[in-house]
Amino acid sequence: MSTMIPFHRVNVLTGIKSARLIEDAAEYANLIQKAKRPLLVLGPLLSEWSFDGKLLIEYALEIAKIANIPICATDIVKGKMVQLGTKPDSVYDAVEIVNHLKDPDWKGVKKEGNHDLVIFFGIRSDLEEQCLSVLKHFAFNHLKTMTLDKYYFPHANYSLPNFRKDEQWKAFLEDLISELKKGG
Amino acid sequence: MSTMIPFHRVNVLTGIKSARLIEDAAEYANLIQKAKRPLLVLGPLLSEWSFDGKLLIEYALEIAKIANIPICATDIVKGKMVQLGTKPDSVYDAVEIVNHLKDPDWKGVKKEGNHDLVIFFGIRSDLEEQCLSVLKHFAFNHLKTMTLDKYYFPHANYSLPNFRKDEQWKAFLEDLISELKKGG
Amino acid sequence: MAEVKAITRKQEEVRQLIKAEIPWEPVGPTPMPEIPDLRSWDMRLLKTYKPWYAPFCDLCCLCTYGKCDLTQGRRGACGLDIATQQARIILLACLMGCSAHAGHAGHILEFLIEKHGPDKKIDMGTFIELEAPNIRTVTGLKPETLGDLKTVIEYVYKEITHLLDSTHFGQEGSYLDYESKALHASMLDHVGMEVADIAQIVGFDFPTSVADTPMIDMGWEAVDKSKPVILLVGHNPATSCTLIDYLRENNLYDKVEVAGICCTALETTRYSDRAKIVGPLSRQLFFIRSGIADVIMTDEQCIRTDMPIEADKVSSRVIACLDKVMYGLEDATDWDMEEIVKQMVEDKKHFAILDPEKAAEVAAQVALKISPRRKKEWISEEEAKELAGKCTQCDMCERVCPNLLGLGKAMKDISEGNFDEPQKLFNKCIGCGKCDQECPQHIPILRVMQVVASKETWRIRAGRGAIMDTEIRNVGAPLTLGTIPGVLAFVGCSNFPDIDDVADMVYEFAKRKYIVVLTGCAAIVAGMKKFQDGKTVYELFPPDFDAGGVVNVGSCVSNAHITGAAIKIANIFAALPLRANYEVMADYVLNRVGACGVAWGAMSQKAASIGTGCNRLGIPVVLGPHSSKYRRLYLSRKEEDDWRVMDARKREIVDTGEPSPEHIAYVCETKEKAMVMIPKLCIRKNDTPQGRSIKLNHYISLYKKYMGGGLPEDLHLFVRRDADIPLVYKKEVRVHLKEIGWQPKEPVGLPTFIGTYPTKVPLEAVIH
Amino acid sequence: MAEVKAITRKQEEVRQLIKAEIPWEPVGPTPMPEIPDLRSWDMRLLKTYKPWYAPFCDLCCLCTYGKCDLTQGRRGACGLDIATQQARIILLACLMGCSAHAGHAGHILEFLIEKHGPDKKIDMGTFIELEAPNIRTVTGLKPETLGDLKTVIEYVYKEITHLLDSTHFGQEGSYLDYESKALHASMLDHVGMEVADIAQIVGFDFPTSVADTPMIDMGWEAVDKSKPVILLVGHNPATSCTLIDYLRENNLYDKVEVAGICCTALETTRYSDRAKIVGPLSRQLFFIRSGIADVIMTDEQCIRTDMPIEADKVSSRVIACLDKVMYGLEDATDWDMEEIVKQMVEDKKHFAILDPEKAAEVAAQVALKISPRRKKEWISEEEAKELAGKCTQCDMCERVCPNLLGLGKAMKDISEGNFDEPQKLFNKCIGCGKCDQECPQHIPILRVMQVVASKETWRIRAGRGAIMDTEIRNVGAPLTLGTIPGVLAFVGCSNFPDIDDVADMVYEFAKRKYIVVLTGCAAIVAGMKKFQDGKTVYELFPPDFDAGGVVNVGSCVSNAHITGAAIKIANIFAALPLRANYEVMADYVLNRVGACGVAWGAMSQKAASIGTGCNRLGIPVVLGPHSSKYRRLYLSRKEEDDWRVMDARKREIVDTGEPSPEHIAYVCETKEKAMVMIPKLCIRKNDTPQGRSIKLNHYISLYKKYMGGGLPEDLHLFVRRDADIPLVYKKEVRVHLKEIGWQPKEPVGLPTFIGTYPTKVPLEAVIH
Ligand code: SF4
Ligand code: SF4
Ligand code: SF4
Ligand code: SF4
Ligand code: SF4
Ligand code: SF4
Ligand code: SF4
Ligand code: SF4
Repeated sequence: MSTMIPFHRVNVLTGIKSARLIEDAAEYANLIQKAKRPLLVLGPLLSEWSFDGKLLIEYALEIAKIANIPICATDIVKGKMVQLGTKPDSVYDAVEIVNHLKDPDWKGVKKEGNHDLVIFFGIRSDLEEQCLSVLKHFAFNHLKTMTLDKYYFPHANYSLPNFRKDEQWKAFLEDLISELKKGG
Repeated sequence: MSTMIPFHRVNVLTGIKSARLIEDAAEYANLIQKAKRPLLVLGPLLSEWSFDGKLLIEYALEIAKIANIPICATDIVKGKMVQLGTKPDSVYDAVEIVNHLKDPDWKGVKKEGNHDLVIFFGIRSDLEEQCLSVLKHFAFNHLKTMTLDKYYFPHANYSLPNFRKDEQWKAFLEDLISELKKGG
Repeated sequence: MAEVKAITRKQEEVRQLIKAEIPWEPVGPTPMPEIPDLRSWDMRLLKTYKPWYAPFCDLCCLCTYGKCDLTQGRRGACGLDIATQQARIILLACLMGCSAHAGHAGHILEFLIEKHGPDKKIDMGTFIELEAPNIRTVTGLKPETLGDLKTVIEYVYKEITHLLDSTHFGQEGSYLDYESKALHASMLDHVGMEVADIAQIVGFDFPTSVADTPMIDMGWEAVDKSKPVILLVGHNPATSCTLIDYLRENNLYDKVEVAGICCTALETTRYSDRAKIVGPLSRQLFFIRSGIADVIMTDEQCIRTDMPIEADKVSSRVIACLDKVMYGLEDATDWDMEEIVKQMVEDKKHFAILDPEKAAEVAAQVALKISPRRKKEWISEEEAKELAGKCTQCDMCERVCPNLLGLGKAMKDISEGNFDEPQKLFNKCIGCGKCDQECPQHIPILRVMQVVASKETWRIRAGRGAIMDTEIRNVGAPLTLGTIPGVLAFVGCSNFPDIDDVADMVYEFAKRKYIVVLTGCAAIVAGMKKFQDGKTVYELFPPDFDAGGVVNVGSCVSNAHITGAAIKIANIFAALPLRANYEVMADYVLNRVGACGVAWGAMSQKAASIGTGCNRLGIPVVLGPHSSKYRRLYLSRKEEDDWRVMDARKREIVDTGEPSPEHIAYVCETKEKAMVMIPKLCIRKNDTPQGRSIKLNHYISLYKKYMGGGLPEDLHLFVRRDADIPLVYKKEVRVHLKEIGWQPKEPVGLPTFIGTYPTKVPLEAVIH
Repeated sequence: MAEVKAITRKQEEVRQLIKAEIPWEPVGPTPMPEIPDLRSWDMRLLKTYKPWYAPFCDLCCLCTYGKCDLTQGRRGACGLDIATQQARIILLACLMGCSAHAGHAGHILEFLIEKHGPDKKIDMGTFIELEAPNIRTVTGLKPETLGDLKTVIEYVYKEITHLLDSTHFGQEGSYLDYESKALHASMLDHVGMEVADIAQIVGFDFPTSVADTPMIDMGWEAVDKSKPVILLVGHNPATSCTLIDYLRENNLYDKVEVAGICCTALETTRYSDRAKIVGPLSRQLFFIRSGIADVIMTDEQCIRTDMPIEADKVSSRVIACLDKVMYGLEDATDWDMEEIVKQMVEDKKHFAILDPEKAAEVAAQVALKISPRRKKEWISEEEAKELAGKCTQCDMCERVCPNLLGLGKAMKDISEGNFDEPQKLFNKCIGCGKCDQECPQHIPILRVMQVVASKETWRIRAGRGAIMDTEIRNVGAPLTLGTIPGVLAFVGCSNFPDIDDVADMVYEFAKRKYIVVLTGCAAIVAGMKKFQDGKTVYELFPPDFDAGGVVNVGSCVSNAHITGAAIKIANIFAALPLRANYEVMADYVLNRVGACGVAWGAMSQKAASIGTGCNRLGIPVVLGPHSSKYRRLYLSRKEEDDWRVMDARKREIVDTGEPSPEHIAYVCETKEKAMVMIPKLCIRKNDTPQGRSIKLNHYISLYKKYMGGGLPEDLHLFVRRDADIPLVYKKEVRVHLKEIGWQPKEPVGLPTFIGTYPTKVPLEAVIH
């Protein structure tokens, strides 16, 4: 049993249980497809980050579309989505959505029941790690968490490694998309 | 950069820097032989632990003899050594010896200068881990630490893994001894 | 400790302490309350605003049974679970904050009683009769002298001890009770702050009963490097005021520059408008490393703990003036003056000098002597470029940066002479120096950043202390009716995403005619940005506690005047008795006063207790992203939760379904989102249709501005009747409401929690 | 806060508080000392006994800049380094401990003043005139009434606030200053404990001025399960004494069993010798899970934080009697008695009842009603075997056990009906329940262990409170001369390697004619082992404070009587004035009183402050292995350090080269090694040749016994002249000394630190 040091040191795990580190897009795709009611939680950094001009929010929306995952737009993400001509399934801030997710009886954003896999993407890493902590400690019985950000998040159930280069991250996201396409 | 969870959970690392995990006796032997002034710090558990009748203190003494490492007998170890017809090079408790080792100008047990590699063996794991913490934080500039106990010690520089079975540990110690013999 | 007897000795003693016989108001139910006395109010609050815990550590390490793993429902060796451990840490934090202010209050009180005697009258000026709303409300005592304040602070000492007691191994086992204790500690924090600032105003003649206090020069460039410079760092004005007296009396004030960082700067400028404010906490290390300060005088709180080490790097001299922070320095308090000066000048030594007068004289003498020999230059462009050029883009700085900033790009730009981007990054830097420390190339990053650090100077209005009763009378009605959309308090530290954020928010809301009050580092940074005609918000907006006013209340301890203002509204405007009547005041503020705190860079334990103290009084607080590391928020779930209140007029419980205020301790990730949340948190159930439509107008327009059009998802929850809909959005909103099948509901005449939970307070008590 | 003026208002105020005009002794230099006042003593102490830090965490997580990595010389965002952070945590721990006792003292004082009035005289009995050595020494006040004690505790509240203040972000930057503050907090802890226990002795008529207090029955088997059982858990006797009064007044005492765990047990047996002591903290969960208690009354400190949850498992009922610990329970203090009883009996509810009289009556009523219906059986052998059989030897229990114990082997043995080894293991178990919680097979391990748990009962002597002045007069000379080899204080919690350890050590040293005093859980476990004729140490040895006596002083707060006894030796025997004269008392104790504390299972923050308080007074403390997790020790390095002292007779500084005492806060791994270290730490420089030879005799013989023959490596450092060598070892020692070229040195007539560091205390002050 071992744990990886997160890129941003303020997020260093002080505990025993840490995220399973996954580098294989197929494995990620598989976990996502196995989930009954996944949820994609998007943060404002997605409209700041880009790979040669293409904003990461576009990757996020693509993933949501292919895998048919409802979106929770945190912070001001909804605005960006509207610009891009789409609408989120729900609008809650990061701290609000985890507050709902904590509750096993919550109806979920689709009113079909609480989610069993929550995928975080694009929230500033210290806040995202804290939100993952909430779910790790208070939702461990009913859901799993996953991250798509560039770095390792100890409090998640499944996390990417600390990618040294954007290219690696980009490659992973593109693989993930094609894997999901296959799967879908 | 990643870190292993110690067997005894009270010793879980809460930090970033943790011991290099080494399973290869040759590598250990090499590190020991490379050291200019190693020191072997022995604890009272060595006269409680045994592999089919052979006390672990006998392994410790053998290692000291072959690699010609001075011994610091902590707690009541000296008594046991006397029984076994030998004498330690120094007698200090665990907290005392690390208190000396902290000081780069200390003369060492041989009065030849402070030690550059300190090998811990047979101290109860919570106390041993705390003593390793002292050296990790206050002696990192002038010495390295190593453990020979069955489990992983995060605060050491070099540590064995958490051996599931005594046999694995026994095998390692025996390999180490033969490696040291070669080397010597 | 609440034994219940007919009338116990203890109750008698309390009545004596608070001079119960003086009938300025009837003594309410909870004079000098102890842990259990306001617990039922806390439990009611926590029923709607449940603690939200984000454990920052999975373990507990507080006793030698540990470390204990508290994940997945595990309990520690003492039986503790993770939620209770978080609440315990929160209580500890609030106690550290409360004791910091209480210690400050106790010390300054001692200092001023030494000066003026215990019978020195408390006079807050013509327009302030209700001099101590927190003290009166919590304790039931109307303090008339400095000596009375001592009685109050001793009560705080006692409560702190009992509360700290409960954090010991094997004590409290419920997170709710730890929260109740944290709320108690934090309420007491506002009492301690009020004691401190009243004492300072009375004892140092700080401005009071006046709005247009002097304008102060701010920024390092405002400091005349050519003169000897004495830098004051911390929170306690005993030293700084004594220094200024000394300079004045010895005609040295023209020869010596006095500058301050953090709250001591704010305090000092309340004493002398010639003193300069360098900046907030986040500029402390940066400025110290510039070497501009000849002598650094430290007192307490928010001082670099490595001050002597940093000072040595630039051969500044340090004088530690308070026993809280002595840095292991020799205590020269009893030494001969010449000897101290000699050793500081010649041997470059630092000392602890706990006698302010001696410290002041030494500081001046040393500064005058060493200043001519010290060089104080910013880095040259050439040097900066060269140093920046050593960067290998290794990313180590980003790994350790608490604000998650990478310097690599900036170093590249600087080495190529492009300063615009690095300038932007510097605005995000909170000045901790960790990058410097970690850089494998040993690039002195903070020094390099000097080349991009703004050389501007700004104007800030000196802190004015308490809000005037007269002002309260004017705004009471429009506020509670909602025609003034809200009172916003920007407070706390400088651990925020960007140093411009606070100024931008203040500008936005002042323009929208909110009342904006500020304290501490927030008050400082609000003045560090120029808008039209190069004016800061302090120059652009009136200094009045009124619609569109921007009010610098003062330092951290002045936060008591913000909770005080809320209490004044209940007491002066709504004419509800406040004496030992905390529960009624809090219920009124929560349900009827559209106030919201914003602690955008909250970092310290004091900020934790200040915010939690606001929460107990019913004031919601919006926090910046870092504050998720405080581990606890208070959130509701608007769709699920119970929004019933008692309508005190009709004497019946009404299910409003209206989440107002929705949360009382909340974290936003960006200032844009904060600007959408803030107006919502100003909504109250007692808004008139006109008031509500104004509030919704701001909510909707800010939503459209930052959330890319459309209408807020939860808008329907806040529209009671058609009249609530703002004119400009009538059509759009009506259509939307129709779509989702909205039904109108009766507004509540007089909303209150009283009657919805077990309490000794009768319903009559909230009716005026 | 130490302004230096001719005579300040503040000094005047202090003189009033301590009634300086009453001339029972001249007022010394430090009445009611504040942070800086004893700092120079601390710095002197810390020069020889340097803080040794074993960081338990590499990080700091105390503010929202964090977490900060403090390894390898890194500083946090505030400038803090790892050593300073450790010292800060230590200060926090000592403050938690100090406030726990001060809170206890404040509450019990309030309770007793309510009962007896503030003018209730303090009378400690015929043989105790020096009633409050700690209070008199620290504050300068000679307390004559309960009201005087209030003055004292309010001073403690104030200091706690200022000390806690200094732990805030951006405060103290020196680990030495944090240690000085921790020493201050811990000295105050002994003041608070003294206030508490004097109040209890006076207010509850606890035994005083008597040695042979009654013998008490101990062990769960001593509790008559057939009767209704009320279990008291915690530290505060207000509840328990009230309960016993109620039972007596209503003739229920024959019908109801009253038993206690931890210090409340010790307090209760000081009030009624019919009450039973179940055991120490480490047996709390085990006993609760047996279900034997019908009603559990909790007060404060060292109570399972999950008490209501554990109680539910066996349908015991809980009454939380103090506001420190309310478990989120409904506060029924003001409820109608019948209603409470009804809900507790029928709905199995737990309540908080903060009125001791009501709590007592409810407890009795409920216990009487439910006891008949509850079954209270130990597990059967069959069931135990069956459950134990489910063990898969997975080792999970060992991973989580704070005492590093694996249950696998024990489960195997039990399943096979072999109970001897498991019995030994149970003696090592500290009863936390983590194994239970972790076991994948869901084996109720603590329940299974019932089958091997000793069903013996033991006899312990009731706590007797303060040591008598008369006893001090008798032992003063032999102790300071060394002919009584030392005073050993076994104190603190039950987080030790084995429950037999303390009894074994007490037995060894009592036989050797040391004076042995005990408090708290240590006092309890010392009685839980039988030696010859099935007698416990309390039955085998006299109860006198004299050579070979074994004295149960009482609960945790009775620790003040141990430091008090040391002070009494300096004051009564050596005739040194103590009033506001702490530095002189501490210097005397450190250099001339052969006392040593042993906190073998120290776990709590209270234990940290108790021990650190002993250290400031010059009493060394030996700790068990777990205590390395306190993070800090005070160690010297005998070969390297400076062992010069002033010989007050000759008025010259002498280099003794003698490390006595060698360490003042020390961790041993095994009790065997502790028994070698303890006699060494009793050596003092002023031992007479005869005294020294006696002390060395024990040191050598215990060394030979446990270190396998030979002579101690450092023996030569403690032999001044041939006369110091114990007769039995003359030859061997002489040979050895010759070998290593030992040279005789002059003994020091009157050793003192005064004169070796900057202090206001004149050398005359230590000469009697
Ligand atoms: S206080 Fe409780 S949870 Fe924390 S370390 Fe101690 S036993 Fe474990
Ligand atoms: S000084 Fe600024 S850039 Fe450097 S680590 Fe601190 S916050 Fe980040
Ligand atoms: S740590 Fe230094 S070298 Fe590395 S990226 Fe940052 S500034 Fe450049
Ligand atoms: S991170 Fe904080 S709580 Fe966790 S182990 Fe470290 S110091 Fe303790
Ligand atoms: S207190 Fe200092 S070291 Fe601790 S987390 Fe805050 S900044 Fe870092
Ligand atoms: S109950 Fe005993 S055996 Fe079980 S984990 Fe705790 S100490 Fe270890
Ligand atoms: S955890 Fe349970 S099953 Fe595993 S070894 Fe311990 S007792 Fe046996
Ligand atoms: S000795 Fe320790 S464990 Fe026992 S009651 Fe006192 S503080 Fe608690």
